Amino acid sequence: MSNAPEAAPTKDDAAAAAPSQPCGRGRDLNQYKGRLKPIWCTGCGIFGVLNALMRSLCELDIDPENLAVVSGIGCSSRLPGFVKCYGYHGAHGRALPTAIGVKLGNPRLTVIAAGGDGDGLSIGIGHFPHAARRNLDLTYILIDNRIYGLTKGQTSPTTVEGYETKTSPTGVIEPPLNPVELAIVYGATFVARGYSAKVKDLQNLIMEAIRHKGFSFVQVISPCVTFGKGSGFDYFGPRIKPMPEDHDAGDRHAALHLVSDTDTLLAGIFYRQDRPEYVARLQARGGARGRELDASDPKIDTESLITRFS
Amino acid sequence: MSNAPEAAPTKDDAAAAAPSQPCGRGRDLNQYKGRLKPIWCTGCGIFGVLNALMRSLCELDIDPENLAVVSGIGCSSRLPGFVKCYGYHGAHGRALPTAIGVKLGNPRLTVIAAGGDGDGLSIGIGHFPHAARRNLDLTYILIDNRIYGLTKGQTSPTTVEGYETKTSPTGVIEPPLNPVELAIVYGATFVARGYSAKVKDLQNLIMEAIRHKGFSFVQVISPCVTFGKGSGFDYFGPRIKPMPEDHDAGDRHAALHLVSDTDTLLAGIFYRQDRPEYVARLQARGGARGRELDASDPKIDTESLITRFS
Amino acid sequence: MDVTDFVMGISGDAGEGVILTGDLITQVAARSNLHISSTQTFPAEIRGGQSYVQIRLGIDSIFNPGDRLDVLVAFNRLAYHRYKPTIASDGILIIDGDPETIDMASTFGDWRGGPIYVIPMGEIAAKDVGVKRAKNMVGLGAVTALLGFAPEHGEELVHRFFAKRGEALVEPNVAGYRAGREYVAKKVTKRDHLTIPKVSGEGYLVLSGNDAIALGALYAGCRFFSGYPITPASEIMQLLAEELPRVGGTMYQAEDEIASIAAAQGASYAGVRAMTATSGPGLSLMSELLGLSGIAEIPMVVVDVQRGGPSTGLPTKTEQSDLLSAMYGGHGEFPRVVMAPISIRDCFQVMRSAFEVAEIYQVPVIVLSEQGLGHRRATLPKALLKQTPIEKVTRPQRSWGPTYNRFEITESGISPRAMPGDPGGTHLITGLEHWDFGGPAHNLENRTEMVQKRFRKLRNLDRRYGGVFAFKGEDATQHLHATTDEEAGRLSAAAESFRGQIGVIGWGATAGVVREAVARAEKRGIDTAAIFPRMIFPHNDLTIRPFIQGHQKIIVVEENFTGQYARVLMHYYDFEPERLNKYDGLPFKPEEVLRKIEEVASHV
Amino acid sequence: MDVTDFVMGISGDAGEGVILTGDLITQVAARSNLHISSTQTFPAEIRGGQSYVQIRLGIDSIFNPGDRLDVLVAFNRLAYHRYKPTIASDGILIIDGDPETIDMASTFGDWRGGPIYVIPMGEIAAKDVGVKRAKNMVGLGAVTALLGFAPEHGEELVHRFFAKRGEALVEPNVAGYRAGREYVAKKVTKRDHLTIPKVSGEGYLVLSGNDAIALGALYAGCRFFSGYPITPASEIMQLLAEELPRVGGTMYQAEDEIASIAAAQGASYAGVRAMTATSGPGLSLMSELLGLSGIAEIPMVVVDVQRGGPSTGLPTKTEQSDLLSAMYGGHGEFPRVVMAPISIRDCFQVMRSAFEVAEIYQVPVIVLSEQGLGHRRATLPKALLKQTPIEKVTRPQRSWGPTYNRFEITESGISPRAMPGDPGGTHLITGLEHWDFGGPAHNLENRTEMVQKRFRKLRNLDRRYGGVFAFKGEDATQHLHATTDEEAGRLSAAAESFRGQIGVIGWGATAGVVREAVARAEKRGIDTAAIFPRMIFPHNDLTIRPFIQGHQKIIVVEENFTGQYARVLMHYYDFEPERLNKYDGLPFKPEEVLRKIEEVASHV
Ligand SMILES: Cc1ncc(C[n+]2csc(CCOP(=O)(O)OP(=O)(O)O)c2C)c(N)n1
Ligand SMILES: Cc1ncc(C[n+]2csc(CCOP(=O)(O)OP(=O)(O)O)c2C)c(N)n1
Ligand code: SF4
Ligand code: SF4
Ligand SMILES: [Mg+2]
Ligand SMILES: [Mg+2]
Repeated sequence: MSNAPEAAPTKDDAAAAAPSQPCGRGRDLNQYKGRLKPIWCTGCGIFGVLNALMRSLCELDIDPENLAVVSGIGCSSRLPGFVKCYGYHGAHGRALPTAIGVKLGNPRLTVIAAGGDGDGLSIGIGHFPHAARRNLDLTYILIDNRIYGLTKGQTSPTTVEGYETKTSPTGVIEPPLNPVELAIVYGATFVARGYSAKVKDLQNLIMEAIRHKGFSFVQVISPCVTFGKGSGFDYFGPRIKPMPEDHDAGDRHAALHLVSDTDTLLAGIFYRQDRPEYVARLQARGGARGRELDASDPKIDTESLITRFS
Repeated sequence: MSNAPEAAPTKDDAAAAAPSQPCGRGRDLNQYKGRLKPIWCTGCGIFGVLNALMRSLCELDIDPENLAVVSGIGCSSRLPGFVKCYGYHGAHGRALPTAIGVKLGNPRLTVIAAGGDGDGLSIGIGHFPHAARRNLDLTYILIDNRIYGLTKGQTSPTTVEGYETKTSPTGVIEPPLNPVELAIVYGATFVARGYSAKVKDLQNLIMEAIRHKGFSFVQVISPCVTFGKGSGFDYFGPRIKPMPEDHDAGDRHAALHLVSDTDTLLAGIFYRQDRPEYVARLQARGGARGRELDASDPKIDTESLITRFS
Repeated sequence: MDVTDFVMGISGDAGEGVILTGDLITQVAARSNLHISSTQTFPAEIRGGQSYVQIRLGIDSIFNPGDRLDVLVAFNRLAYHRYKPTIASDGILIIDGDPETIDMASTFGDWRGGPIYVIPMGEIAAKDVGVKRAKNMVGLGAVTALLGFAPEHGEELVHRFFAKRGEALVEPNVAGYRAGREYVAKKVTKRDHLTIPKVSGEGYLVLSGNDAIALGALYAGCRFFSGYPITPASEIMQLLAEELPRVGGTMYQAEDEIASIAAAQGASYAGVRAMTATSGPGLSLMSELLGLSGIAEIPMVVVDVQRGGPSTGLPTKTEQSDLLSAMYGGHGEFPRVVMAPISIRDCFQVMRSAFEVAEIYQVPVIVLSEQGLGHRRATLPKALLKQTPIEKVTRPQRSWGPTYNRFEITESGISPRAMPGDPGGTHLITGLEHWDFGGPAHNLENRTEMVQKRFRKLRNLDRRYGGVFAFKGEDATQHLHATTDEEAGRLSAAAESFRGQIGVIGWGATAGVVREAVARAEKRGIDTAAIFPRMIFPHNDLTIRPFIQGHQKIIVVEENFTGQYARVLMHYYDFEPERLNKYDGLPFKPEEVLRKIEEVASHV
Repeated sequence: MDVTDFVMGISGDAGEGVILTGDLITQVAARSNLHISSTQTFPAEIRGGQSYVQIRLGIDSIFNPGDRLDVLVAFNRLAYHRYKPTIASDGILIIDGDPETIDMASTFGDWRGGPIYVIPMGEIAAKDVGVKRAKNMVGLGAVTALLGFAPEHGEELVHRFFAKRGEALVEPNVAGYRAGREYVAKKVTKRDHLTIPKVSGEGYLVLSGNDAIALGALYAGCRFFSGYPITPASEIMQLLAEELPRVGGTMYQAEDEIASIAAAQGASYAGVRAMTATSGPGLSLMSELLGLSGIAEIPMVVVDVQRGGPSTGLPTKTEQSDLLSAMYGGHGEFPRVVMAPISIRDCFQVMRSAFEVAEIYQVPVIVLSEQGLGHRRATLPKALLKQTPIEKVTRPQRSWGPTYNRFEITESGISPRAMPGDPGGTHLITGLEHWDFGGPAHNLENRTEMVQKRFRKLRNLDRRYGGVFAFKGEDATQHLHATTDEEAGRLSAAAESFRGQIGVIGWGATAGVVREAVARAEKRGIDTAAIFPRMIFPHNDLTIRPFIQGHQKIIVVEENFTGQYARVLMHYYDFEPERLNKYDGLPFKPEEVLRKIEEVASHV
């Protein structure tokens, strides 16, 4: 039995009792509920992301026991606790290298990294290019509310110019980073943008991302209703536009062209590419067996080591 | 007097005695020689960078006493010791944030950051986007030898696929990063590529970069003759091509187009943009006076503080 | 009830505006010339949970928010239940509810305190004001009226607060405040003696520890701050974001803590007093570059507002668990200084010492505050901001001769420092070991000499920076207020002569609580004294040794598990201190320390 | 001359191939069944400077590269001048030059050693071989011939080495080797008694400390390594880059040290024994995430091959200055274990203990090696690789019941660990304080219990991991060779009973030198013993206390300035140890330790 008191608001015994929500191939959405209840502010965009993610997992019939969700620190990084999975709520900014380790440690897992714009594009941005170009088969969901939510409203790398925050009292003077553009240039092989208010569309993107064999990136525009004053759902609603039908996601230049227009925020798949996946390439060279190493696996060739060192 | 023994090979008393090399407006190149003699391997590409840099400084008539050269750790990061200046050979990967601090600490200085591909694109890459988008008036010279030189030949973020190094004994499986492309996407307002074997051209680029009011970036292809086996001057020589005459450096998409061709390495100015400089913007709001604060400068308004806190 | 010193708790749901109510009460009190010490408990989670503010009010200086409640203000029934156990025997309850319909007997059957005032705060807000969310302002009005505060301060403060948030908010909230006061005036007959004393004066400042650190830095000539947001340190950065540009300075929000310290080092190198502030995780990330400041002799001030560790730990709670990490974190060996302010006033003052030591000795200085201090508020005289001298911030250019060597080996260990822009001063600094002129050096003798030179700086550190705050008997109060390094030095000397039964040693924010416990112990006849070194590292042997030798039993009080400072002391002295440790995230209460003193005294 | 144990120095310019020559001589010796201990001095700069290899050869196990030179091989005149002061009185000089034309009297007038052999290495290479750069191979041939090594080992090794570099290089270098041997055979008449003893056997392995750590990890079941290159640790990574994929494992070069430890934590969480290796600057950067391993209970092994600090410091030199940082670095408090291998063999062995402790107790384990150990080479029996059991690397799936709580509070402090893929084991881990089931918790009682639970793991650490290596008199040799934790445990017990005049305490790589100094002191009639705890933290009081109490004087030997381990010991015991410290980047020599022992003994 747990040491958490019966009344602990954190422990969700409701999951079992919740009304069934059939989805996927005979699954129930409730199977994907974690032991914790979300603690986000009422109306926070991240609820939509959680919802879309759970539906994606269910629809794709992903076994929670073979699922790892890895995050950093931030409101959005609380996600792993609310999904039934092997959840890893690590350190601020380190979701990607950790997720890579998890994947290499057990390549059979579905691995999802998630986190905020501060987590991923400020302290953690140094890991992004290297994760993307390596092209491991994992999905990175960047939950972009253009603000530091958890620490109560400081400037983030996606806060737009002129916006006033606690650390930019007279308005931000840096142009924001464009996560989708970065992902493409970094070598991500699947790059999309979704909006947390459009759960169904977002679910479709996340499903595509998970299905994609390689490093998939989904930027989710997800308003912070508490500290994102002036950039809530009202603000984003009219700005989010669907991807032009004729966009060829295989065309890198076209994708870069589309994304450089920052006035309208296109939602959809910007770019996808077929490129050999990293773990598979390592495995082709004998390595990266991870936890699945067993009796039939390669043994240390002691003789060749002895020859080498004598 | 110094405690360094007379015979210390590190101390360059030759500078004074060297034959004069007039340059710029009545200056002499020897005025830009630091107290140390370069310790690079014979034939190393970095000599060309040093040479071009010193000539640029001389030609631009930059006073060594108002010049700060900041670097990280690596063969290339040894640069500041060989230039007469206020030199800052800091920690691995941290040249950019340090240079920003120096500039903000004394905005009248000419500030140059320099370092290797490992320093700048591996451990230090997290700082690059944020330095670039802020657009402080400083120049970042990335000395790219596609290898870790100082630590004796491990894979770097620009090592090409298939290349064998000490840490990729069966060949690199990651596609390399493209520094020029990154700089453009990050928001650098001057982006160029040079080649350390073409000192005169490189000098022109560096001069333009220093003259540029904003964050200027110069990638210098600079072979490592000791650990860059197979990618020495022989390799690069035929691949380096001049920028097409008709390239419009004001056209971001054209620049991204040109740089995405990684078979030929175009040398020249890819991109330049006029965008308000960071320090100037801060100063317009009263801040960023740095060391130049003096008697005529703003005083603490104690009364308004008292009102604020009571 | 002692109305010259009483404690009030305000409790409610996170959404009910408890924190604001508390802030405004402290400000009303400060304007009414009362001293306060207040502390908040943040809800643990992003949303939901309980908020709580505790305010101690009095006519003398107050150094901690106290323990037993003389007044409990409960914004709802759950809040009442949570805090009723902490009520004093004659404590007052002020609670939201309908006095007409409430069944007092069954509702408050378990109440162990004194008078109860049921005020229909929610109802007044909803019906009379027409804005439900103004409930807390109704509460504020009611509470200030019940305690006898004049109406104008509150109204002005409510006005000012909401005007900043948007004009439309002013009217309903002021109306709420007024309605609360009117209700009390019309409907409540006071049944107790708790009414605030009338004191005259010019009012006080209300500062949190974080405010005081930011302002202290400003007055100490700091003109560059770089940092990365982190609880519970962000307020330092946020205040400086507003104030630094006003005096020509720069607040630079870096992309992470490594960039923060790197930028501050760059600015410091360039000739500006520079600092960063963070909490534990950031200090860890900065540890590589701390060593660069050590070997390249770049002045640097790093404030660590400690929180519950390790890793993300308990980010909204307090702890004193970064001491050993501040002393020893970072590879290799280099001189550094660790200071810990003991009060909110000292947060202000310690910054001057920190910047002076950093600049004179060209070393990194780590200032250890903690959540319990950073988020606590206290009243301070306006003279603090009016009369404290403001450090000259100009670093004029100097000329250097032809034999200038940046790292010249000197007796004092301090070498002449040229700054960019200085004629004749060009040089190289490097994190590699180097010759005196700056060039990298691997020579064995030079290495040995350079290491010794750098550490000589600590040996020669001016004693006045090593002040120890000393509390004994009735003197405790005034000792806490050493306002200069010189005064602190004198206190050190006093402490050396202390002799007695129980000696308490602590560091940092626990001083306020320990001081009170010492005074209470004294009253109960236990001969007790306490010392708090402000500079923890290097160690102040001269004062601490006689203190330890002069007492029969030593108690080391720390908010951590492993007894970090006790370990440090045990390295210097052959003794087994009694330890009082707490690591649940809450600061000590005076009672807890007193209990330990009594327990130890009973065995001596 | 004692031909069963002699020391050779090889010196030349960085470009002359000194290091390779030394490596090949060690391998020739190992194949000839001689033991060796060798060390290199890297040129300080990227280019230029002097290279130097020192090799001690003998028929018994050797634990340090010695001090006085019995043979000096000089590739040029400058090299001769630099190392001639270290020659033993009857030492031999082998030097490049023209024996026909050289003026022996004026050239070697200041030579204080024995016979001189002038060999025209450069000339033979240039003229006879036709490849100037083969000079070092001529030297190799000449030296091995002079010492009486059979020709075939050398030739084979030269062949193997150059074949890997490109077939074209093989012929001229083999030719150079042969030419060197021929020259000696034809032209040199031996004038001394130094000829290597003939020993039979199957030959030895030659391993550096870094090799041994990498192989030790491989045998201990490590199948994931992530790291970032750094001197002097990179060789661990480089060896594992080749060997791990051969056994299904992964070497992952991360973008920095933070990513390195993060990836290793991820892999460990996923169920693979994982490690990283770095040097001081990397350890500093990892300190935040070490705490995550502590609170989230993720097994982790971090090797720190220490170098001269702080910052970039002296990257190619040795130092023991990261101890306190390993023990205390990183904010907040969490259980961790610090181990220090004392020899190259122990580098291999310590890795098994490190991985076991990390996995069983779910804590981070820091292994402190150093440049002087990592880049030193020694011979070890082939049985080490043939007979050491190889750890099973499978982490089979387990099923967990419905009440599974990852951080269950247990007596031992160890909680049941489910891994991704395990049925029924899904859970959350977090760096926040948490309930037993993993959910974030801010509850006071839970916090207190959880901190205690985590620290209980250390209290309950199996004693056999805490072995202390003990050296006394003639036993020193065998004690150094404890090959299992059990044996080390028995040594601990032995050490407890040691009584005598001088007790030496050290940690890590100085063991080899101290052991020899102790033996020499013993011969001079000074009753001396030494202990080296392999696990430094937690502290092994049981063994160390009686050792300290049992000796009249204790000397703590450390390669650092501040006496870090002495400080730790002084925390536990009331004593003032004598200290022997060195911080110029070079390891101690046995002589230096012996001198200190004699000095202290003369005052006892
Ligand atoms: C090393 C470190 N630095 C700073 C913090 C404080 N911190 C926690 S979350 C956060 C940023 C949150 O912003 P974001 O990643 O955008 O997430 P959000 O809360 O907006 O979802 C910061 C700065 C930390 N936990 N660790
Ligand atoms: C924190 C830290 N990690 C690792 C190192 C080791 N190191 C020194 S230079 C370097 C990389 C050198 O490569 P690059 O930056 O490309 O410079 P180059 O030598 O090729 O010019 C590394 C990994 C270090 N000094 N500090
Ligand atoms: S603070 Fe913002 S991002 Fe965080 S939970 Fe609340 S609304 Fe969401
Ligand atoms: S190692 Fe390579 S990069 Fe470094 S100095 Fe030598 S040639 Fe240049
Ligand atoms: Mg955010
Ligand atoms: Mg490089």
